[in-house]
Amino acid sequence: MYGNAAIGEAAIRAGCQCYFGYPITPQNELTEYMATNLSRRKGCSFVQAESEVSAINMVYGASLAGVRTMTSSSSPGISLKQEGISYLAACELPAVIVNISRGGPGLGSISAAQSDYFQSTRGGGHGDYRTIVLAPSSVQELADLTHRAFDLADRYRIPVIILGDGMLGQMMEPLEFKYDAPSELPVRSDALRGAKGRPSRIVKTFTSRPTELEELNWSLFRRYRLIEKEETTYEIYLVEDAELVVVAFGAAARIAKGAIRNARANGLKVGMFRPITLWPFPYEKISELTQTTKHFLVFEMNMGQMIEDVKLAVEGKREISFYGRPGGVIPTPSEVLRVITRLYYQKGLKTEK
Amino acid sequence: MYGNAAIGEAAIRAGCQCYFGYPITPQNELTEYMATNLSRRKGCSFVQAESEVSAINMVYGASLAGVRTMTSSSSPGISLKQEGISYLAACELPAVIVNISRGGPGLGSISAAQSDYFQSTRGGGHGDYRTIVLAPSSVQELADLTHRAFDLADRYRIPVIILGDGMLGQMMEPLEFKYDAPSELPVRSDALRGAKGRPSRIVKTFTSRPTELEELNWSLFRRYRLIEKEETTYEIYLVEDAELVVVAFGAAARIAKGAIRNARANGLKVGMFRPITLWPFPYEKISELTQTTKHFLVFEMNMGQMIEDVKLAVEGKREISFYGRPGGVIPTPSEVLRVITRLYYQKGLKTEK
Amino acid sequence: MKKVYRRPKSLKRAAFHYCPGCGHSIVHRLLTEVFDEMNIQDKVIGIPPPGCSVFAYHYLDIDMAESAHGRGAAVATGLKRAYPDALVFTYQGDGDLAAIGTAETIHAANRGERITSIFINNAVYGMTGGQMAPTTLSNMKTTTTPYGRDTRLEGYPVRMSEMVALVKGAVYIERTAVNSPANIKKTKKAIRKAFQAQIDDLGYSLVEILSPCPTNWKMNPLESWQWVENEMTKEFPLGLIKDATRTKDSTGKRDAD
Amino acid sequence: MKKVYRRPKSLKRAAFHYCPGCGHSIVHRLLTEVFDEMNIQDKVIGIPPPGCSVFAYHYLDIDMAESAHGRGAAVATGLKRAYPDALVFTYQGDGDLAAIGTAETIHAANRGERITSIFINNAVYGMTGGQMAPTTLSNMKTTTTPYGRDTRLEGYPVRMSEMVALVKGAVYIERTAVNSPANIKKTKKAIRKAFQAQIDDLGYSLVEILSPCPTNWKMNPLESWQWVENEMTKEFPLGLIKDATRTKDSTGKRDAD
Amino acid sequence: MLLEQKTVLVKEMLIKTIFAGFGGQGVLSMGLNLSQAAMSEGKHVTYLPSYGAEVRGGTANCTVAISDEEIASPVASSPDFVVAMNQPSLVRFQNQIQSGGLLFINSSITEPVVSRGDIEVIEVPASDIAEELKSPKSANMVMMGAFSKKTNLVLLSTLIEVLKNTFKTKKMLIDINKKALTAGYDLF
Amino acid sequence: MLLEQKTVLVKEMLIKTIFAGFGGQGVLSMGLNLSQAAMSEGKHVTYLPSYGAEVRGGTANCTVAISDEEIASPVASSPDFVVAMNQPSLVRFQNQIQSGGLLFINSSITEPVVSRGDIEVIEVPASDIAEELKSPKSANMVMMGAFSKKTNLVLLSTLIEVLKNTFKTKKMLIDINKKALTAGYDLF
Amino acid sequence: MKGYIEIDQELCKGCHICIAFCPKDSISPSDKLNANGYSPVRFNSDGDCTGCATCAVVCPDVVIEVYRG
Amino acid sequence: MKGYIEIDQELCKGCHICIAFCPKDSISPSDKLNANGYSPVRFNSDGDCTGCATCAVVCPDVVIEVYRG
Ligand SMILES: Cc1ncc(C[n+]2csc(CCOP(=O)(O)OP(=O)(O)O)c2C)c(N)n1
Ligand SMILES: Cc1ncc(C[n+]2csc(CCOP(=O)(O)OP(=O)(O)O)c2C)c(N)n1
Ligand code: SF4
Ligand code: SF4
Ligand code: SF4
Ligand code: SF4
Ligand code: SF4
Ligand code: SF4
Ligand SMILES: [Mg+2]
Ligand SMILES: [Mg+2]
Repeated sequence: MYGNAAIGEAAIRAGCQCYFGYPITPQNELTEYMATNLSRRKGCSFVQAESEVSAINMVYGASLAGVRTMTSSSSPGISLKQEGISYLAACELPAVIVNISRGGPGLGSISAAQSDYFQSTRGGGHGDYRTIVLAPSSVQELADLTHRAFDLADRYRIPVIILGDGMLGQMMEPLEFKYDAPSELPVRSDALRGAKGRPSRIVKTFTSRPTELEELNWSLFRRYRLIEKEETTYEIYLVEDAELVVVAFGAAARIAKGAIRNARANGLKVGMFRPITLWPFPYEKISELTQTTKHFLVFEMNMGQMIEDVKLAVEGKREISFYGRPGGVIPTPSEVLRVITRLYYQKGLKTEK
Repeated sequence: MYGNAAIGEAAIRAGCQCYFGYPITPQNELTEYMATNLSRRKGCSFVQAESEVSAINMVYGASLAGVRTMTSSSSPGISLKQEGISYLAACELPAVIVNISRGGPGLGSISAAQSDYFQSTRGGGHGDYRTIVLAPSSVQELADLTHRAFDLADRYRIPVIILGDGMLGQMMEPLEFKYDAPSELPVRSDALRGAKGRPSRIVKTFTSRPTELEELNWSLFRRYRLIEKEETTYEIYLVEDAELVVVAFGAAARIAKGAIRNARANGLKVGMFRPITLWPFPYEKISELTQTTKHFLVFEMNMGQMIEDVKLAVEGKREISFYGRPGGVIPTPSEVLRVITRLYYQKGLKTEK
Repeated sequence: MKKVYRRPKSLKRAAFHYCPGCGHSIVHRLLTEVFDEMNIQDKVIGIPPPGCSVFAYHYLDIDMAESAHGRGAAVATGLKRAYPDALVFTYQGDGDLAAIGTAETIHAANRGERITSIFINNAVYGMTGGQMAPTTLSNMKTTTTPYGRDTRLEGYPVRMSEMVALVKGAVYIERTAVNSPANIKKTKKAIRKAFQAQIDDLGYSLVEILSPCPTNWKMNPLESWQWVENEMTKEFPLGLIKDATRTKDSTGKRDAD
Repeated sequence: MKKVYRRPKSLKRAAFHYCPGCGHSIVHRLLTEVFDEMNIQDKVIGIPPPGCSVFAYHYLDIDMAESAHGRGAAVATGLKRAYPDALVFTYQGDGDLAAIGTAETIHAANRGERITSIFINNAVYGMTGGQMAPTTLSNMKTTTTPYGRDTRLEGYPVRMSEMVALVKGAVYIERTAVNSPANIKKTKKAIRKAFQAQIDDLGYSLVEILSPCPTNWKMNPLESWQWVENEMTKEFPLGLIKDATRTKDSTGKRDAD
Repeated sequence: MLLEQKTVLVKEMLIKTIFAGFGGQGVLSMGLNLSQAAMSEGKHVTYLPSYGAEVRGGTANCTVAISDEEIASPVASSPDFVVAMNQPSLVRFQNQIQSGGLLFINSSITEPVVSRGDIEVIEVPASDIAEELKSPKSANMVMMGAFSKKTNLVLLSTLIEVLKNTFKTKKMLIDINKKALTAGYDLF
Repeated sequence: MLLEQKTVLVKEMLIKTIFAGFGGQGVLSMGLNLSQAAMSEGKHVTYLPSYGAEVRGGTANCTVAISDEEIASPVASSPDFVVAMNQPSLVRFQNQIQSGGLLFINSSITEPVVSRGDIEVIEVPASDIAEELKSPKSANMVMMGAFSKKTNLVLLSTLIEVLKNTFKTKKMLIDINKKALTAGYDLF
Repeated sequence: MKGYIEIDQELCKGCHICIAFCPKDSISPSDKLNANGYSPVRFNSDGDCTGCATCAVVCPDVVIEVYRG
Repeated sequence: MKGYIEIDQELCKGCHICIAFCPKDSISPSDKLNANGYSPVRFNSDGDCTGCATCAVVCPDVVIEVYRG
């Protein structure tokens, strides 16, 4: 199954009831999967919106009604959704937003890139808010993290972004779904469904009293602290004895892994650290690694964005190098291996005896 | 003159020929100033667009034609402009974008806040790009930096963001303009104005060859490095002997200054560091300060955004504390003084003998 | 003596924040009268806009959620699709519905979303201080047309209702005003019909209401009510613009025109 | 013998990337023929969209700049306001102009921007692989309407030109097709008239062109040309939709309708 | 303790005033007048009006800060002086005034029910006096006259100069407002 | 030097193939068939089609990676095998092939002008044979047969199993494609 | 007197719309101010109010209740 | 022969639109492939082409030049 379809099927199995999307390459297969498979499900709804702006606001509407809902797009379309995402975050409305990102800036290229890291993790929209950001690196994980995204969104009443890329969205890999579609679609208890038998409800942020808005911000951030504590996720690979740790996420991480396997075969003690949640970012674990690792290589398919988070974690305790290819160029494992090897010897790191 | 009007007048004196805007509080006086004073100038144009999305794309169009052009908005409207800003950056088109920001996220409050720091400095749009971000802290500086913004935009063919806030936009202060309006409006030589007497020109980023887009990214970043080298600007205030340095920008910085004056009167050795360019951020100077300063207090009218840049600069060498009020709450100098005083004694810093 | 007029049940006991003579609060009252009469207070969900009516939820005693500027029709679409049993309406200003929300409105109407839009046309951006709206009359002065709207540069008053009437999913569109007892009564009737079209599952309904904004028009309340009559209705003629509720059966299979 | 047909001068010598039988390249050719005949090649600036025609600048030998999806009319507005001596046109697909660009198009038209829009209606999103467009016919299968466009859920084919014709700033609107020699010639005439309206400083002009997309319609080229005739023109009748170029003088003072 | 004193010392150089009233009472003009007068006397000045939704309720206010030094914040959470032209303003702002501050009340239309003893309340029948001067609109200038006398923040003559500038072309308005200013000034 | 050798060693477990041709030639099906066959033989597999604007030109390609271990990248910048069903594909991909790799050419419509000596070129008159089988559309399966024989990547029988699954309901198609596969297999 | 009305003096905004539309001149302006700074109108009990409710229909602030009978 | 046409064999995409619209049956399909994988059409010089240019008007790829005289 294609990565894009895997997300769609996983969403349906997670009880996603409403999907709103707008075509854009390289995520069209997801929109099309939902058109084919969600539109005819009982109680479910698929709408091709007139724009990405519309789609995110439809998601907002469906989330108001308490159902699991989702939209997907690619980089330029995600930019258009920023205002809507800020509203979702502000109104504490769960939603899943998939970014199968591509080369930028501008219209860019439709090839895979990771240049939307800042946009996803720092909030491309206005105001102090955060969204959970999940970065899968295989088709299996696209499916698994989609399921997790819906759970997290509901548990913390927060928008969750799945940051994939054109390579993951377009490729096919063996895949197993771990859940069946629920027989009954979930509805949140705080839904707006008419004030029957209860006082009327209001969902809003606007206020003429800044202190009220400040309180909202504080309450959001208390929840964010909780999420940081509970939900930070990462993968480590051969880091125990590693002199050099490559930090990479998503597609770049699987490429790096290939390079590392070869580096190990060559006797280089290289490991990998892969953040699975880009927010909350696993600062602590990286900070821990500074005790055993001599050098870090951050490898991204962009000009260097996650590297700031790595720097924040490392706090100057170890040197950090960067290797990046932006614009939709997909580096090869052997290219990364060359980088690792050169760096390894430059920095005089110890090889396997 | 109101802060908002000061920006408008400065823009006109900088030779701004086209303004495109859409109403939103607290920046309406700027739009209205341009309606009144630009619309009737010879060769100039004022358009109230049908939305912020439209306005930024009109700016893109006017910049194609080689003229000095500008748009303004406030937080939610700036979110809507993110796609357009990414296109401007990608196509290397100069433009000035004013954000008189307000409390967020969501519809938020119309009071002054600084919660759009990440959005401005990390690129709320898609792709690897940067915009110069200028943060004025007085009405005089609103005018001065507006002028500088147009110059920088043209010199580096880059969009420049002026990040103000509702307090600066709404307040009135003595003000002097340092330039007269030019008698002839400037036109860039690379303008699209019809292929008369030269080969036809294309402005675009889209490509099916990622390496082409990669090259664009590299060339942008070479320019960004140059900007970092040449244009980083900041203000320091009583830092020479300071045990504690408050780092603040924009409106927060002037509030902090008031507090610091009082703190000094009380014998506390407190200074202030104010980045004027938020991007490029003055990492180096702060890094230098770590040699003399014991402790940093980052003070922002948000939940903590610039603090990441301060951390990146300090690299764990000194402790950093944070004080922030989000949502449009405007802290008072005496409140900040209390924070400074408490912190000062907590950290056991030395007072004036 | 018998009480023959009292506050509607669905209207909360709060003082309106609107300016004296403003039409918004009249429309609020009419909405709640309709809710009471149709007994739908507990089924209705309202989407107020950024705009002078942003605080509508302080007055209407029903479920409500704020929307981003111009996106009411998209938010209502999502809500209605997720929960079709609700009666969903947007409340939108002319800046909201006819400028930034043009695309959302036209396409929700075209899809025949079973929602209702209450569209307050006061010829200006009220909330933000009186800027030009798409519906601002020719030569009218506003803060962004300080010399009067110059149609050569700033365009013409947009007749959004007529435009929306062209799409087939829109089944009921009427333009009314709240500047006289008779017009107010007609407005109420139109609101009722619009909700009925939604209840009957026919498609999109829209009531455009010409509404005085004395503050930004710089008139006293009565002058502003008269100005609606004497100036606005010339550009925006009152009356039924489209009614396909009878030719369209509830399966929606038959076309609306 | 005399050469009676040769490649237009303004058309670059590049191989089109379009599918066999596609209408885009015909329109490109017609544009360049008009540029040559009107001798405006060095005054024209074109704004191509994201869409199959994103690479139009590889073919038209004029100044061109890409625009964000749907924002052609806004970009053209900015460009024309900044440099009124240019002749500015947007080239837009039906997804671009009639979905995401609805608001930009209507409001640029309403302001009477002196620009021209060439609107390629091929009833699908071509570039992205054949999804439903606002203009997709009822019951038509696309990749996002795999069971056929269900008008009850997905709305009706939108007649954008008729809608734009309602605003006064639009002075010339015609719908043509590029599926036969006669229609192709009419299309060229319409394009010429549209640019003439701009040269005469009258207002906004729009030519909607029904254009075959054999690939996404899953037909061979000839079938697709016939389908334009037999199916599309039923929903989108060809002909002049609005011509206010004669009633409007160039000061723009007189109203267009 | 020492700390507190020093703080107050420094603060004395900075005076913040809030003017508040109904939309039509010209409270923003009062603030503007004071600002311009202070500026022309060579002071640092900031002026900050209320804006946006706040305006909708029919009330308005503005804050003027005057100092010999750079002004940190144009906002006054505890103003030195408050001028309340109507009842709601009185209610809203009286508790914010700094201890030892002055509260000016338009006593013609406001009941001076003030609940604290650490401020001085100055009753100015501004509307009545303006009425007497046959110029009900200049109640604000009557108040400004009284304000200038009691606070000594700026000279009456400077205020009059500013007026002349503001109404450059409208001689009649200058005269009537000057009269109002003087009437207020001479009250005390 | 040692380093290089080791690298090659590890890489041998990973085989990447690019299938390329005109839109109508069924190159994506070839890739899908191979992928499914390899999967059912218990291998790690990734399949990556070309997409988007690339498709517009009338050509298509896809990449299949097969390995005993996790696959790092589904992209092949230097594939082990290339199957070129037409001339433009041959031109585009022949220089990318890994030294020692195999290049399959649909020799019925392609001129095997190959400019390097470090790869093996296998000419398969796939279109002609398919024509002979009266099924011009199954040239791709003829090629797959030859590919499976020459590369030994997957068993012919597995490919046939996959076919059966793909065309579950269309018995006729199974037969004809099976015939084509076998004809290609038996060529060498 | 066939009817009478009650006007909430605190919430009336003194817009005088009711005065303009009352067919019986039964409502008059006042110049006292309420806490919100508006001059609420008052009912003329000596007029001939018919309880027609026109005033309530037009009152933007819904501050009039009408009695008839 | 009143006219003739030249067809760029490398750029023709074999869409056969010209064949459908030529009033004189002067264009025929072919089955040779060009480098882009399309089968370009060819001119029947033995037909009675009038040089009417209809084929050029409809050709989507602008690969026909027409001669008459
Ligand atoms: C994205 C965005 N842009 C602008 C605004 C500012 N804004 C708030 S309301 C409004 C328009 C008000 O006019 P209208 O819709 O006509 O409503 P009215 O106040 O006249 O009832 C605007 C532009 C906003 N909140 N969000
Ligand atoms: C903001 C944004 N959303 C979506 C896209 C993806 N996209 C590119 S072209 C296109 C539409 C193509 O359809 P149309 O406008 O009808 O042109 P056609 O290809 O049919 O000529 C879309 C949705 C994009 N580039 N940018
Ligand atoms: S500004 Fe106009 S629309 Fe807004 S409340 Fe006042 S009168 Fe009503
Ligand atoms: S997909 Fe359709 S519109 Fe696009 S080039 Fe092919 S035929 Fe033309
Ligand atoms: S009920 Fe009728 S008559 Fe009585 S006060 Fe009201 S409008 Fe006048
Ligand atoms: S209409 Fe209502 S608010 Fe206005 S004056 Fe009459 S009672 Fe008061
Ligand atoms: S010129 Fe006319 S007759 Fe000759 S080939 Fe072309 S269409 Fe046929
Ligand atoms: S119409 Fe043109 S491209 Fe098509 S077959 Fe004829 S010559 Fe070739
Ligand atoms: Mg309005
Ligand atoms: Mg299309």
